[in-house]
Amino acid sequence: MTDPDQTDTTVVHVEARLAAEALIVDVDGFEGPLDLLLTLSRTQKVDLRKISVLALAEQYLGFIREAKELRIELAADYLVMAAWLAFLKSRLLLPPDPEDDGPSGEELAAHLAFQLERLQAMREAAARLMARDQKGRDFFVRGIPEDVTRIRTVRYTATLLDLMQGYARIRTKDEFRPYTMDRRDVLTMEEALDRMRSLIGFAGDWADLSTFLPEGWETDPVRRRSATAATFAASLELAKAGNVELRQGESFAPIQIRRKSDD
Amino acid sequence: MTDDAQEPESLFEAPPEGEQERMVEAVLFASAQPVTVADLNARMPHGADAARALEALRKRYEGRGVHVVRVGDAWAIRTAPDLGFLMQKETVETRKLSRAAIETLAIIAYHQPVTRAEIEEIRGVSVSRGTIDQLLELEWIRFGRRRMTPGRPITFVVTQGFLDHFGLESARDLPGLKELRASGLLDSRPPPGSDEETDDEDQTEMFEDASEDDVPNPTMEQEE
Amino acid sequence: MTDDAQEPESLFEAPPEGEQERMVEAVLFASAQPVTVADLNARMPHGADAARALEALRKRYEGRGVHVVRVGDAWAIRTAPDLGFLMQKETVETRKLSRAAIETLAIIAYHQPVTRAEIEEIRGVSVSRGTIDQLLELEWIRFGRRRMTPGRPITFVVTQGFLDHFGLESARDLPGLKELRASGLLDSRPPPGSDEETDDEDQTEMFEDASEDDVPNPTMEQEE
Repeated sequence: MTDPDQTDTTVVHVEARLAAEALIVDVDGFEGPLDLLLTLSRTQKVDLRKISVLALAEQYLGFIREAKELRIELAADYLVMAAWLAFLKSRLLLPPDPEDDGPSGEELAAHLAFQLERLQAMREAAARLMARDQKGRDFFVRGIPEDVTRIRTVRYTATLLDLMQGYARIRTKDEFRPYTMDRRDVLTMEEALDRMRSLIGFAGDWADLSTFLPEGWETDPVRRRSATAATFAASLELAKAGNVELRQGESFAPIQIRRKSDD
Repeated sequence: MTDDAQEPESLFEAPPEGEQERMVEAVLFASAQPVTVADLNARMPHGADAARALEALRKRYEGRGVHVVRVGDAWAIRTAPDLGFLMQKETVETRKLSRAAIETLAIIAYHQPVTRAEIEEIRGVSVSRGTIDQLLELEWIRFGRRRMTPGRPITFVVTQGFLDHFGLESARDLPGLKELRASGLLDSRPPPGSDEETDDEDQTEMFEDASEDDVPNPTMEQEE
Repeated sequence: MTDDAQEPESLFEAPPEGEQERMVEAVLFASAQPVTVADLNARMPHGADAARALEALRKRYEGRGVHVVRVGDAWAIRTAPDLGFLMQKETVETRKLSRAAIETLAIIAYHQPVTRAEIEEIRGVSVSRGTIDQLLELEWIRFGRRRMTPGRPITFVVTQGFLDHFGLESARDLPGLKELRASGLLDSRPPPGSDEETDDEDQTEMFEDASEDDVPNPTMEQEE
């Protein structure tokens, strides 16, 4: 874009200075360099399509210069844009370098103009959007919505796997019980022996082995089983030692026990 | 409505009747509460007659999908009662059974017929009424015979519905502990000597039964 | 709708058209949210044609205090905008959107599906997380598909809630859309020269930023 408005440059420059002075106070009010460029471009008072990018670059660079003179801290992106516009300016002013295969100054300028035009268009679109009738402000929804009652049926389900894992959980819980706890229902032979030794003195006559079971162990089947075995083993031990005699009338008949007579 | 002929054309001229009806319609529609006639008049432009507009609106909605109805001394738009069925939506939600329910069900399946006290003994915790009720409601368990022991407690057994749901021919198809172990469902090794030890004669019986059927269980394979 | 003439009078006979219109009327009145045609058909008796009933209903409410409006693929009843002045009581004070949020919303609406980097490219500044969050929270925008470009950035699109709020039938009805399109301002036009040079460094960075954001967010994946 070799500038056709070259003659206006000085005028533009003055306007840009004025604009820059007005704008400088509020540099933070801009949403970045593109926003600033768009605002500056308005001083050209032309359709954005016909904007002089060269003039705009001048305006922007002027603005940055002013800001620096006033020692205003500029964000890095403003300075990056300034550097880029200075580059663009040189591209636009110098004859194209045949060695350089990068984009031409005109192409870069056209793209910047497009960006500005697009940003402007989006701002106008946003304004038009917000000017539309809005829900809750201009038109309204049902004030007493009759909510759809959901008749919710909950269907419970479980798989065979759940079932088996559940069962496994219960069973393994037992298996993991500390060993000492298992002994609650176990009568050891030592315990039975101690008990037999203290009781045998009174058993002068034949008595059923079952009567020697500790109290409370004869009703519960598990305890009865354990106590019977232990008492039987203890009585065998005592018989071996020659303290008692054992007899059984026939197979599966009750085993009987009595103290061996001293004679 | 006072119609002051003397009054010159002014800002206070009442809107045409059709317009008043539109206004009442919009206000009734958008209000979160039923609206009284007084309130309508207060909201509408000066000179409007809400009562009359309301009457016209009410007529207009006769036989429609929604009606203008009186609620106390206020008015509202409501769905026609005969269309209430459209306001219901049936949804079926599938939820997993709770752990307590699964365990209880498993015990019933493996030990049936089993009393509540026995279930509690096996689980080591008490079984809530709700858990049993839920399983009964699902029709996965039912009451069995009373046990011929003191107190004559009722027993529970699994139902045909249970077998159908779990794809079992009979409760005997349930894999035993050995199989559970073999299939990796039980990764614990039992302490030596405690193998399949049970607390109860019924259980032992039931349990041995189950593990005797140790033909590979196809259902179980599928489930994995 | 298939109308099987052979089929004898059955339970599935569609209700008369007037009745269908009443049904649609009742359902639309009952709901504060737009209702899709599919949802209407699902709720109405078998054989009903909600789309046709809707068209009749829409005509019936032309010029009334409430209107039948289309919102994307759904329908709703809304008060006529010219009667908004009656509704001060119902007005909800909406949070005032920032200029950045309004512009971002417009860019998403007109350029959708659009990535965050593209929004930033158009606005010339980076878009703060809060701006996007605010629009997401209002349910005016949602995540669209990922763009099939390096970094697979997520895109944003506007929602049905957006259409509903601004009284738009579809995103095609955005004001001035045709003109903008005709003038090429909605084209994605990459900066001249290839992407690796000059001012593109910023962009590349933005892209990387955006894709970093994307990775840990599982919601985005679900949205696809």
